[in-house]
Amino acid sequence: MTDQKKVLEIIEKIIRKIEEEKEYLTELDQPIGDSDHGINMARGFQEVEKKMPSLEGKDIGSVLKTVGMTLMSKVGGASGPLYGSAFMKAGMAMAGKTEMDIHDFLTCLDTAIAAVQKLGKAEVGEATMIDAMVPADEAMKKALESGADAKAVLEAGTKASWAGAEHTKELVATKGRASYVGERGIGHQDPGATSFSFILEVISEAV
Amino acid sequence: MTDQKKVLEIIEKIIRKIEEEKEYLTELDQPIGDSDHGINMARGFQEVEKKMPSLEGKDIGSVLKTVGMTLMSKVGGASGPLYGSAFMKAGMAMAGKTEMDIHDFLTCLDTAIAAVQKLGKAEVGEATMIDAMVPADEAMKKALESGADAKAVLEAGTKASWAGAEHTKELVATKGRASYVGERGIGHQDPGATSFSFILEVISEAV
Amino acid sequence: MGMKKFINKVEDVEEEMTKGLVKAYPDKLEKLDYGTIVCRKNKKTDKVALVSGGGSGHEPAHAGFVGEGMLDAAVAGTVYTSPTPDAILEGIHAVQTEAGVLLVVKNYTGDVMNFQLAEEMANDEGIKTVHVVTNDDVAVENSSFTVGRRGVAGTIFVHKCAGAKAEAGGTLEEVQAVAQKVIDNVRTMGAAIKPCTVPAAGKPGFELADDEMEVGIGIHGEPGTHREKIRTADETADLLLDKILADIDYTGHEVAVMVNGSGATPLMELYIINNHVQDVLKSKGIKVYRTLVGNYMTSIDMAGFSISLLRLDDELKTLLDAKADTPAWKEFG
Amino acid sequence: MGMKKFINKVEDVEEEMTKGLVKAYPDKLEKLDYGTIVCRKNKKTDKVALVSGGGSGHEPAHAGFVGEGMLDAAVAGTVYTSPTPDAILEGIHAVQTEAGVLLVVKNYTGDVMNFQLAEEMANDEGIKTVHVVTNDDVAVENSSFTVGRRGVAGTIFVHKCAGAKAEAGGTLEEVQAVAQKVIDNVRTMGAAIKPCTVPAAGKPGFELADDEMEVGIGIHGEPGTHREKIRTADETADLLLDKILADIDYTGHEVAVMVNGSGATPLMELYIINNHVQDVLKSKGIKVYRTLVGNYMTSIDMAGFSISLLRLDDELKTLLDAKADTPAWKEFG
Ligand SMILES: Nc1ncnc2c1ncn2[C@@H]1O[C@H](COP(=O)(O)OP(=O)(O)O)[C@@H](O)[C@H]1O
Ligand SMILES: Nc1ncnc2c1ncn2[C@@H]1O[C@H](COP(=O)(O)OP(=O)(O)O)[C@@H](O)[C@H]1O
Ligand SMILES: [Mg+2]
Ligand SMILES: [Mg+2]
Ligand SMILES: [Mg+2]
Ligand SMILES: [Mg+2]
Repeated sequence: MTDQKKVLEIIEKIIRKIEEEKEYLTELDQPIGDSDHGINMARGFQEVEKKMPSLEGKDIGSVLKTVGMTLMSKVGGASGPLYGSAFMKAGMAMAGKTEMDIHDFLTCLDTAIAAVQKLGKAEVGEATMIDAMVPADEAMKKALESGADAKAVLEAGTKASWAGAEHTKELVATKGRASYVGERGIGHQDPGATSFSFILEVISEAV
Repeated sequence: MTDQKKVLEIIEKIIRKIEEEKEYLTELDQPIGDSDHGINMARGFQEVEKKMPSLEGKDIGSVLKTVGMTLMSKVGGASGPLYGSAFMKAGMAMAGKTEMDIHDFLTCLDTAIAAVQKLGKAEVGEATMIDAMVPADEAMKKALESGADAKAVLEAGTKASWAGAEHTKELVATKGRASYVGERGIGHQDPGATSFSFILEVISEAV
Repeated sequence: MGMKKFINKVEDVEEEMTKGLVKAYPDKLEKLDYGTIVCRKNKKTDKVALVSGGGSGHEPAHAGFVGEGMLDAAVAGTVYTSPTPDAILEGIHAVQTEAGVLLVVKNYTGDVMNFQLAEEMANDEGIKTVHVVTNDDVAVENSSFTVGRRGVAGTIFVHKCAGAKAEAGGTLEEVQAVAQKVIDNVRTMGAAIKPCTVPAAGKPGFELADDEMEVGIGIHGEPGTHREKIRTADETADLLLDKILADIDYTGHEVAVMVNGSGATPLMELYIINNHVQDVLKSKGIKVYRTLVGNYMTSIDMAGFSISLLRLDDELKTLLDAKADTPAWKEFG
Repeated sequence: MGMKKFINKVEDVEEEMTKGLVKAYPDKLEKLDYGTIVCRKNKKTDKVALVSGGGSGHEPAHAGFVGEGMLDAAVAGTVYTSPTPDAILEGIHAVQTEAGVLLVVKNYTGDVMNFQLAEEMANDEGIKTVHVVTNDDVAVENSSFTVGRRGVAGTIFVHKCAGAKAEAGGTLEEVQAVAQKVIDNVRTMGAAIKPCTVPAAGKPGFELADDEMEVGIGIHGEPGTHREKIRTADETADLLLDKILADIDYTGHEVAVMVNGSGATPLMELYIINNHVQDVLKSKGIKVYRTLVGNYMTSIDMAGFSISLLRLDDELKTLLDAKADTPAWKEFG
């Protein structure tokens, strides 16, 4: 599916995507949060950008771990430790690898979800990034079972991720800062579920 | 010209005039001062209003002294002690009187000007109430010499007072708060010269 | 309206303000090179160390409470964003002692997770580290299905009392217990009439009509529980006090009162609010032991205020009265 | 935008805020029934009494500086309006001693005249009363043809040093001399980016475009010396510092610095400004002995700041360091 070089290319694209969507993600965080999700994510990925030269030729596991540690130490807030540990744990699962296939990708996603849930304790339906991650994971597994190829699997996952993000509009958040606004959060899409969907979309388009 | 009852009537009219012009006087104080001249004057004359019942039947000197002491203890700022001592000193000059003629009125005004200048040290041309008071005083004396009656004298005074107030627009203030804005004060009419002109106008119309 | 602030570059706000604070008190405070971390100089090495922090934008919190009798280190993130685990660990490293380290964390998902990760790392290194989570904001329902109440201005009372206990030589368990006692006994609620502007965002976090106020506001410009027509100072204070007094029973207790400004609220208004708060408490037979009026836990340039009431016992009274020498804790009265 | 404030009735602002202040510190302060006058409780009867005041709207000034080592009484007028002679006299009556009374007056026509009338009345009654007039604002040209410079934030240093001298038993002449020494050695200048709203006026005292600032601003929302495009914090601080440093020679002297907020300026910005002020002074070889950053002399809810520099000698250093126990003077550093 993708080798180490391709992984670096994809990360470059994610960096650019987050930069492009910085304002939009921040705006999503306004009615239900503290208007900083895009700013936080962009700050983290700008730092990842600086690390890129040092990642040339490193194995995929190391690359993902570095991304995770960078996000962990630069993003802060709720999304920092969540995305940070998601990438870090995925990197550990990919230790030493220089190539990854769609099965490896699903391992990464499973590991990331476990990491996010270990720290954040959110289940599906609490209006967090988990509401994009878990449906994406399920849709991809289903697509894989039905014999789809990597590209199709990723597309199915992206579609489910966006649907999940979209669905957060109907939910009353019970985790994260959005939980404070209660019913007033209805109608607003979760920023974290949105940023995850953008990331998955970039991956899906790049493969 | 006027008896004790008439004096009380005129004071009632001054109270109402100041109330009516409160906003205008405050606005004049905005570009060159601290936006409070109308508020200050109205606060003082509202208190005078409360004292009115107790002034029934008192001699003119006592009436003016009470007005002065009330302004002195209620207005504050620059205009408080100035108008306060002006009325107080005028009251002392009218001690025991139950009637006053135009000569008495001019004595009052002379005394008031002296009181304002003793405290405030302003000369003509410094863009203060003095620039209305002194021209009014001079015009009235001139009119009186030329044989005009009380009404005509007061009208001449009022006209000169307004002209003096108007003229403050061309001056750079060197006394009071307006002096801080220097050249920027040009084009703006002095609030104190304006409030004095209103008072004189009320008297002139009532006699 | 666009953003009007006395700042230089938006990216430098946190660094420059931390330096500006430390330069005002060079003998007593120091800034670590690693991020926006302020530590007490000449710290006692035999007492429990207190470390707190959170996003920037709450000045004087938390760095303004670093000093004798309060915090040993304050770790600030970027504006309204929890600091990262590595920065918190750096703060722990700078002030840790044999007696242990207490982390005072405000209850926000981000803060809790980042401090938790730092605590795990510190313990892994053999630094005895524990934490408490403050959650005094009664605007938010406290339910086991949600993340619970937010930590707001009442946190300052935790710094003060736990700090005094540590300064007096309390063990880590004792200091943590005092902190928890304050948390259990302090309640806060706030309202705002003008939003705040995060420098990096460049525009206000929410919009309010000329006649509206946001009730139950948080300290990050996040929306409150609801919006309503602006009321008088007394009525607004009543609204908040009612919720606070309904949450725990204050009758028969002495209390400490904090009337806290959000950053752009003039003292004039805070005093007017305090005037009414004191009258209401008196009328309810609640005796006030000590009152604080001022900017303690702000939201940059928001115009708003919060009221905190801390239920006291003899221990907390003594700890509240103990000497504290920090930029922002003012002892008077 | 209309007026948005946490107040009750506009007419009650001064009375309620004075009560609110005193109720926060009931053991140390009292309010006289006659107007908005705050006096120190348990005052020393054998020392020179210090009385200051002016219009309201500068909170914490002046009532926040009443207490041990600073003022004995603060007499406040309505917002931005000098108190009247009878009120000032009442304040003098409440705290006068055999040692005499020093009036600390800010240089505004209104204040000067009202305090002068009160001083005359006090002296007529046999109360030994003298005054000093503060005039630290270098924005205003000091010429014998004008009313001279305005008294602004530097006044707080007069309260502090003269207050300490009085507390230490100085005679009336000595206390007045110290006050005058501070006046001769302190200079201030300010700038603002958002105007203030006098409650009774209901709308801002001036308008500023989104990209404008008012330089040389006074403390009553009165216009400054000029208006210009908003600059960075550092550039704005330079602008003010240049004028201050050009006015008297600070080289070779140690100084006290005050970075004073106008009421709605967040501490974040004041710290950023201080960061630069300290750097500039260092680069010029001017040693900073003590720094104050915060709201000392405000203009209700104006967003602005001023910088004050006080040239020190050994006597002033000692007096600055002496204990002061008041709501708003914070000793730290
Ligand atoms: N407990 C949690 N579990 C999973 N995701 C969470 C949790 N809490 C918050 N989030 C995610 O984090 C996002 C907010 O991130 P961000 O705005 O960067 O942090 P903060 O809320 O600290 O300002 C939310 O939109 C949500 O998707
Ligand atoms: N030294 C002075 N002599 C005469 N009149 C003065 C003097 N200083 C100020 N005034 C008058 O006082 C007016 C301002 O009054 P007011 O606004 O009520 O007081 P303040 O300036 O204290 O706010 C000015 O418009 C001016 O006419
Ligand atoms: Mg956020
Ligand atoms: Mg005025
Ligand atoms: Mg945040
Ligand atoms: Mg005035």
